[in-house]
Amino acid sequence: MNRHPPSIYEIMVSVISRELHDDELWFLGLSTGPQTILLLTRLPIVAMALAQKTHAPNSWMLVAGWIMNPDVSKVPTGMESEFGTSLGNWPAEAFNNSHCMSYVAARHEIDVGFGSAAQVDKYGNCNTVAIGDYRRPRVRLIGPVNQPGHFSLFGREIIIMPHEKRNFVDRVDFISGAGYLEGPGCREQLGLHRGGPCMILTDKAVFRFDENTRLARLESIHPGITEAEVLAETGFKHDYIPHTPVVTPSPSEEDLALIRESIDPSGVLLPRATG
Amino acid sequence: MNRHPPSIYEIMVSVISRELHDDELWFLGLSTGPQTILLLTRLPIVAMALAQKTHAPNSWMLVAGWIMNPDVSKVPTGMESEFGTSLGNWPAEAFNNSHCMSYVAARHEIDVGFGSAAQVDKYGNCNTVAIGDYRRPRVRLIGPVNQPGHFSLFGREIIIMPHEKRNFVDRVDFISGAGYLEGPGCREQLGLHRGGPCMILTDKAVFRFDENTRLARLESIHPGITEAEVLAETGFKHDYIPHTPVVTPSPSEEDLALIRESIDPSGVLLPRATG
Amino acid sequence: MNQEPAIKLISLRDAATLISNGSRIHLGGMAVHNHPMAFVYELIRQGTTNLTIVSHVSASDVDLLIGAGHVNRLEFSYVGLEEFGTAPCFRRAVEEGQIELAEYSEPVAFERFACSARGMPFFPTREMIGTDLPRVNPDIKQISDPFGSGDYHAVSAAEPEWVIIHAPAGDKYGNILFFPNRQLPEDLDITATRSSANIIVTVEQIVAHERVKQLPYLNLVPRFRTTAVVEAPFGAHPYSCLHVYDQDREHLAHYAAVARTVEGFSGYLEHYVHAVETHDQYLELIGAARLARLRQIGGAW
Amino acid sequence: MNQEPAIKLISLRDAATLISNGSRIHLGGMAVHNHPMAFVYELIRQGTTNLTIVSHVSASDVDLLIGAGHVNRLEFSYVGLEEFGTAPCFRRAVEEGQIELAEYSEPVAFERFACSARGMPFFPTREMIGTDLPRVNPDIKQISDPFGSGDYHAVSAAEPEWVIIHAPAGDKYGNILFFPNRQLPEDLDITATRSSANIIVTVEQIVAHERVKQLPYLNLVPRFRTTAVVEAPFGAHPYSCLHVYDQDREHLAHYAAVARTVEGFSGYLEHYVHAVETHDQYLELIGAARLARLRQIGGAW
Repeated sequence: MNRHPPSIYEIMVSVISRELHDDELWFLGLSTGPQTILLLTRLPIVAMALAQKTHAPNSWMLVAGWIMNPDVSKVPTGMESEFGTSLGNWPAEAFNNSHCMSYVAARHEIDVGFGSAAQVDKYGNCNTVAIGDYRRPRVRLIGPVNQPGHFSLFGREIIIMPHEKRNFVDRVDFISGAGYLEGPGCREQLGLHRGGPCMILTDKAVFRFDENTRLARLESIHPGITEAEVLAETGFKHDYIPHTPVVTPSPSEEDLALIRESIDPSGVLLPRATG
Repeated sequence: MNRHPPSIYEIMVSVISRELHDDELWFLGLSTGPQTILLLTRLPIVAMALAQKTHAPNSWMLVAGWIMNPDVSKVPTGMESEFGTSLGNWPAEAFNNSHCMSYVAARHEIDVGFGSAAQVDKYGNCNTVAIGDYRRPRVRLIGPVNQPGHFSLFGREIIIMPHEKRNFVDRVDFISGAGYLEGPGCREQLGLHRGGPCMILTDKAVFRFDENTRLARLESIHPGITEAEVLAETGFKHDYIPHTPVVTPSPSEEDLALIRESIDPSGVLLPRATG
Repeated sequence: MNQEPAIKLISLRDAATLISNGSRIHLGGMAVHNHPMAFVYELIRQGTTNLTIVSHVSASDVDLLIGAGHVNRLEFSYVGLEEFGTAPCFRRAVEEGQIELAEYSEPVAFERFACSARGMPFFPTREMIGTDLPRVNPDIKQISDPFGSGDYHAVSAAEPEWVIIHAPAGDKYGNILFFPNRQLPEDLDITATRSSANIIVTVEQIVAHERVKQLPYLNLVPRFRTTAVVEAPFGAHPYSCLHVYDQDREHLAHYAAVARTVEGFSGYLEHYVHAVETHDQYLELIGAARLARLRQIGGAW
Repeated sequence: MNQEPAIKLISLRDAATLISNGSRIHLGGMAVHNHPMAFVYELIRQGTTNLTIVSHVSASDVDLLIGAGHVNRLEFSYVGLEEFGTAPCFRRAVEEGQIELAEYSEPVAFERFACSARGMPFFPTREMIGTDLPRVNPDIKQISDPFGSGDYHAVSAAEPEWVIIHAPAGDKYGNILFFPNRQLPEDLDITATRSSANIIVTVEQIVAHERVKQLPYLNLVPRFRTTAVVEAPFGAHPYSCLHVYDQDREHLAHYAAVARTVEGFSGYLEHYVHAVETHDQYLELIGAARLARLRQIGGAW
């Protein structure tokens, strides 16, 4: 075999896929803007398909909450919208034509969600509402959408964001997705006995949350990226980033073959490596 | 024209039809037992169709809450059940395949319902739950079903019952449908500012409720029935029955023709007069 | 390497053993339609006791379980046989004070399942105002609208531990197919499956997984929510399975007549339930010609 | 004597005059699908002011009304353009403190309409716990479960005075037909119509009443609930009308780009709304070839 090396997107897909377990229910929601659609919609779809084809045959994929276990290789659009006439013809195991599908969320049945934000802080709190003062914000954002439930009702949330200094802040200006709030014990105090963010995945690195301090901890840096590059773009305090990150594992040859040949054969979902 | 005189059922249909107005929403629910199915399902269906064909073109008929404005002349069954495969093929203006149709009830949009009971009292309270003590009843009945809402959410209720002494009591043993409770002001005190029974229609007579006393008042006696026959089978106190009833009007020739030729041409709904 | 999902097709007997004594269960269907009768018979054969049944509009599914002594408590709106009259065992048991009741108006009984499906603990309603239901049912509580519109009754979510429904078809993985032009009994069943994490579905027919993928819009109980699926043709007899066969009116009239006495009910129970070991034997007892004539040809797919 | 029911087919202009200044309205559609845009343009032309919009997932339907200065208050979960990014006028108006906001999580915003449809004044939820939404939204109140499961947020029903949706077809009496394989935007629209007594539906096409009677299962907004029906072909442009045509991505990208400045937005508003007198003129402005290519052939009936 003489393949192109994995692209950054394929590495990210592989990270997500490993975070998904068998017998789980995964939920994908709406994204705004082309970059978010790539990171937060296309990457998770490929990753969910990869997990199902490898280690998670009994998992269940809710795309936009209504397309269930679609044949990802036959995706009819680039998922620029959650809905659309052609998406209704996507070969799938089930469709749900009503908002009743939200019942699985309200009943705490969803294991994993995918989220993004304009700001994430060191405790994994997310903000899609407003930068600056809520009443007179410097930047008004899209609104909470489904983010509150992702962080309060789901089993865990994978945060996927472009790694830019302005997005990684010490304290978000508005909490639309409750991470670990102000630290250990805060979620539990509010009755949030499960859930919360499990990972921040960026185009440069992977963070997880320390079980004791609840602080984001740099776990691995993607191949080809230096630690200095990561730290330069990480806005929250460096104290919280132990200097022992490893290199993010690349997808196996088998996984790469599945992604490129079975899951996304025509490159609709993942930008293709050139060369 | 040389028709059979109107049957008792045709007279009852005519009474119901005159009680139904234009621009109204009418709701028909479940019945238990063959006699109740005739009185409480078949008669109102014919009456609703008659009203729509004469004076109420903008009314809307909810049969069992899911079959809307059916072509009554093509009823595929004798309505022994509210549901059934063949009822789903009944020509109709709309079907609603979900219990969401109850929204029109909860939103106080239904103008008229039809009800029956094992007991009705002088204030129009109805009982479909238990005769005797609730915990150890002498006769346990079917349960409240939709009767509470008929009397609390609808605009008015037409009570249709066989005229038997044991069914007409001074005070029901259990209120499953709230009539005027214990008299004037009781409904209002509970916040029931509209609704309640407007009529008790039997195979012998018509009662309405006095606007001041809220007591059932004998309004008319069907042709061929004597006042003595009515009073003998009316269990609640005679004081409340002023002795000035009139004869229930019979349907017009035009209405009879509509019933017999257009609405129930094959006699599936109304028993046919013999001779 | 495409891995196969778990196979959830099990026998009727194995499915019924999932229900422990003392469970809180909901049996699907409504009035004289779509009750999971084959499952009810098997529960009785297994002797599952002390059941709480949370229901809305029930018929002899519940009447049989009550008559056979398996029910401690019933949360409901109606038990009756529609054109065939009242439910004799239910009536007898209540008159003798043998079961605990919690009754509600019909839309409220429906809404309790929708409430569980929506993850809500309770909901406010005014439709039972003026009735004696709140007086006799301590689970109808008082609540004030925090937005100032006054007082309401609060009713709790249904929260069944197990939901058992009968449906037209499913695959061996537990995907369940319904018809597109559903009626209220079918819609209530779908809502009921969403009210619990433990779902058993008996189906008229197990179909190929490929058929499910051809009809994904009709897969309204997807396999990730199904605990077990059981093949039980005519599994709602003597009730209808809408679009597949009609109710057996002769059989229901017979039941309504004989169950009026304890002896008559015992005879019925012995003949149709205890003397029968399998669902196939039950079907033979009813007879091929009878079943053939109940069928509805020309379904809805 | 079969009498004819009332004819509810009126002009777009007459329909928009039904909305008074200061009304509380819901505009149907979700994300980049099925918004009643022809109606929005007409509202702007008529200058209807001081609107409260109660919404869930909105796009330029709401962005245009805000940008043109017609909105006082917005109850919502999202205003954005999906792949085309944020909603420029919404952003500008909020940053300048020009409109009052009451925001909710998305399923809660949906549920508010279902709650109105069910005649409930409020419902309990825990999904916004931990967020700052209850801190900034005084309409998120506290309530205790009377059954003892603890504290919840109480959210009020949506209670729109008017609901305006865009649908595939209807008859002149106001019966509205939907497709059988609906997606969330269509389902939310149907629920929204059930949340109000005053409903205006713009449709792609007025069809014969006989067509409705052939498809009674798809008549999901029956005429007794419709206030007015308006024929507005391509009435959701530049958004999709699912199964009928796609969204006009070029147009939406153009809107997202020009509306970033007040001047750009004003130019857009002048060109596409104020300089146009009728919906037909709007269609001519967009052009036959463009519209022809947005169509989806092979619908779902």
